[in-house]
Amino acid sequence: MIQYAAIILFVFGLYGLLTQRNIIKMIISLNIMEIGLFIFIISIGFVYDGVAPIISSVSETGLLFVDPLPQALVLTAIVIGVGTTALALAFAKSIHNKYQTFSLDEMEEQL
Amino acid sequence: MKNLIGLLVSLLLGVLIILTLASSPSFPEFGSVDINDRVAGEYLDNDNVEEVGSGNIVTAIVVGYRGFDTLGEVTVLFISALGIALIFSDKKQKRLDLKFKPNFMLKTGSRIVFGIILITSLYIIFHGHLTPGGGFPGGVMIASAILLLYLADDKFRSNIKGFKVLEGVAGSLFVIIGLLGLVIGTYFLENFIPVGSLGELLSAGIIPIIYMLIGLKVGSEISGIVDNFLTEGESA
Amino acid sequence: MTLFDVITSVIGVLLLVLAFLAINSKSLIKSVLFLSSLSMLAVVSFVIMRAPDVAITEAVIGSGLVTALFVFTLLAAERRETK
Amino acid sequence: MSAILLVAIPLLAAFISILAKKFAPYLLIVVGLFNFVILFLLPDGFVIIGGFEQPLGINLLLDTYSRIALLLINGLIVIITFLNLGKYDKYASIILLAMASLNGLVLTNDLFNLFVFLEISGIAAYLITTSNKRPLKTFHYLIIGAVGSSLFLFGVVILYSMFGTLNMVDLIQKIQAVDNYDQLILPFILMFIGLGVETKLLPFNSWVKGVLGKSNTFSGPMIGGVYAAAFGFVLGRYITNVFVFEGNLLLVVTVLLCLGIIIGEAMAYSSSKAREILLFSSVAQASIVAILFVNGIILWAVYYIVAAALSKTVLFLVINKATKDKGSDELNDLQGLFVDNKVVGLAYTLITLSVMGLPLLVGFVVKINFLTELAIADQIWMIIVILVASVVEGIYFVRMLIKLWYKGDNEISVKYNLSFKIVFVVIALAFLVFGSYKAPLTSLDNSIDTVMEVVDNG
Repeated sequence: MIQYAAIILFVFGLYGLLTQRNIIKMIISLNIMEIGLFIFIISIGFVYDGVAPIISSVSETGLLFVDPLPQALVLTAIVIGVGTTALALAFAKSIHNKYQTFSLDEMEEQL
Repeated sequence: MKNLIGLLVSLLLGVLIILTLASSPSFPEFGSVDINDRVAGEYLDNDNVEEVGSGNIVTAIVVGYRGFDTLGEVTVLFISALGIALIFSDKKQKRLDLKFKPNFMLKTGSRIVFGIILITSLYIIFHGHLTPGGGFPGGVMIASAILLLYLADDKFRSNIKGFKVLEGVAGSLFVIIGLLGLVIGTYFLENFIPVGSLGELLSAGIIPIIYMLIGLKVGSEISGIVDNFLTEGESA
Repeated sequence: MTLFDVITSVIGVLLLVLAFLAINSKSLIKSVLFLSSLSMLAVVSFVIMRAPDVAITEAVIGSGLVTALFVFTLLAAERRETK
Repeated sequence: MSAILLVAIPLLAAFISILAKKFAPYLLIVVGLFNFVILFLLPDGFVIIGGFEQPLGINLLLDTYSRIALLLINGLIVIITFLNLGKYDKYASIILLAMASLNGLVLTNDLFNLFVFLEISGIAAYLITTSNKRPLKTFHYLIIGAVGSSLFLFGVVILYSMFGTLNMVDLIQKIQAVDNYDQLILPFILMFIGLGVETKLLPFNSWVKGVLGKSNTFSGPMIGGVYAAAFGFVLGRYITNVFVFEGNLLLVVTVLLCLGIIIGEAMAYSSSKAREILLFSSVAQASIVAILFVNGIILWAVYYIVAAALSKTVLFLVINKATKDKGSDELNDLQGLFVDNKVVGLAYTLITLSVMGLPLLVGFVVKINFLTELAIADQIWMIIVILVASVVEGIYFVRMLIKLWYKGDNEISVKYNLSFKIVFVVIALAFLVFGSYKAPLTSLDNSIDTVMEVVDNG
């Protein structure tokens, strides 16, 4: 069920991105899209009554584990998402310096 | 009108995704995944775990098997911090005078909490290969500790020059360790330090060293980004 | 319906509600707060799906750093508008 | 001495360059030349990273296909940096990272690693476009780029959930073994969209007008020339090896690409701004490249990308320099640009004629060969579309040339310094020489992309 919620979240973020006319709202939609994608990636690797992939001693390696690879991918993707979001916010700040507003419609009037 | 098109496009994509995934034979049901027919099965295999020597398999993947991804990821943060500094670079920076003034509670509270956050972040970084966490959350925790100092005192400016140097040195050391792997061993980023026994602090060869460098680098980068966001040009 | 399925479906519904509120709320500060709680819910779902590493990273970055950056951008913008 | 140095050395130089800001541009040129030189010494084949075998760890694949791409990318970056020395020095660290990520993009044999390099080169591109001083247009480019790479990651993850591997060669072997083709449509579409954003394919290139339309002598050649070539090579490798287009998916993709050509040429025809004409013609060229790869014409698509990258770099350099001095890129304001810039004008004309595909120039050789290959694959519709596009292209390029050569009453004084002239003349001569001396071009064949070879005997 959470897998479908994640896909709907991803699509919802895309919808928000296509329709919102406010820069900050667009960045928020981008973040929602990425959160949905990350939950979907983790749900791909989930195994019922599996255990987190942490092995404290060699004897434990016989257990049923969750898939560790999607977790490594999401770990990388989260940090990349932060990089893009921080840059987008920096652009939003410099756009606000220039146009004194975040809404695209008001900016077009000023052009 | 634009909202309608946006709604249609995203609805269409959503329906396409859900229908295809629901009807495709090789897309596994939620939770019923057989790890062994995936590459991940190898990572959890006994002798592979011992060969890499890191208790936390995810760390073994992030820094060991797919260390090149992590090098790329550290570059993403590096270029974002560089870009943000570039965007705000033309004016001499002074602290943004925000409306809210830090009151007494915030000042004293943050001094106490600052030490705790730092210690936990160092713990997370150094135990990255044993317990969950690692260089990235640890680094961001260091940055949030410094963020707390920014909030507690509105005249506080951290030592930006020092962070730039730390960032450059940590990044270069990461690549140099990779090149050492190429020179000493035969592959880039190869683990040329003996791995030691699983579960000990000083095990898993270069993995804790790389995670420590990543922690320092991420911490200094994000503090730089925070400083850029909390200052503004002199003339503004 | 095991306890696990109940919890995941509750979280799934909550995720969608928060996302809807985050996009359609009028004031920017409110939608930033909804985004922060959305990423907090993501942390909970990561913990449930046995991904502790990702949960710690998302908690520190998602609800910690990203929310702080959004708030700083809005504060800087608000301050400049009132001047 | 392994291909990993092409990525590791620029990264190391970038980290060092922030410590010594003054030396960054010279460090960049030295690293670029170093990359260019070792490319002649590196052996073909796989480069394993971290010491873990094929599907476990990440590896890079160097073959003739990626070697041509790397020579083009590193060479062009050095030329563009050399020509812009002094003016855009603060971007040197960013260019080093762009060089590292574009080299990694072309070399990597791992899908998630490609996503990471897609992001790095994307962020480097957004920062390069900040030199246009248009924050809103750059923000638009950033949003579309971020959406594109998220969709690409979505496709990669679906493929991982189905086949359990992130390695390209391993994945192709598993895709060949699958019988139910319909389930592969979704990941292929998502990844095609993800790559299509940066390669300026039709529905996702709304950012091109804003970014290249206001570009300067630094961002124009970088985005229009180097980035377009790098992503063209990456898209080509994935279309010929990984994606399997059949049935109605192939129809949809072909119609989309043909529309891209027609609309690109039509917009270029109707525009009166020099930069817009160039950017719309490069949009059309990107769709032509994609069509060639979809039909498996690898060799001539590679030459088409190389010719397009070199010509776009020169054209953007000439027009953007003139626009900066004159202040506007309207054709009427740039009238008579070549009257007192005879050498630059001659080189510009030769290259434009080659882009149009006139005989005695390399453009003609490439166009004739890929049209015959299309005829062999009896793609009549595509031949008609490309011929119509060439005619439209001919009209607006000739109209542009006439304006640039005929002064009328417009007074314009644009000076190109010596290094600009040398680069333009050398490239124009190369276009002329390879137009008639065809032997080196025809000595290679479609086997330059060895991924399929490795898959068959791997």
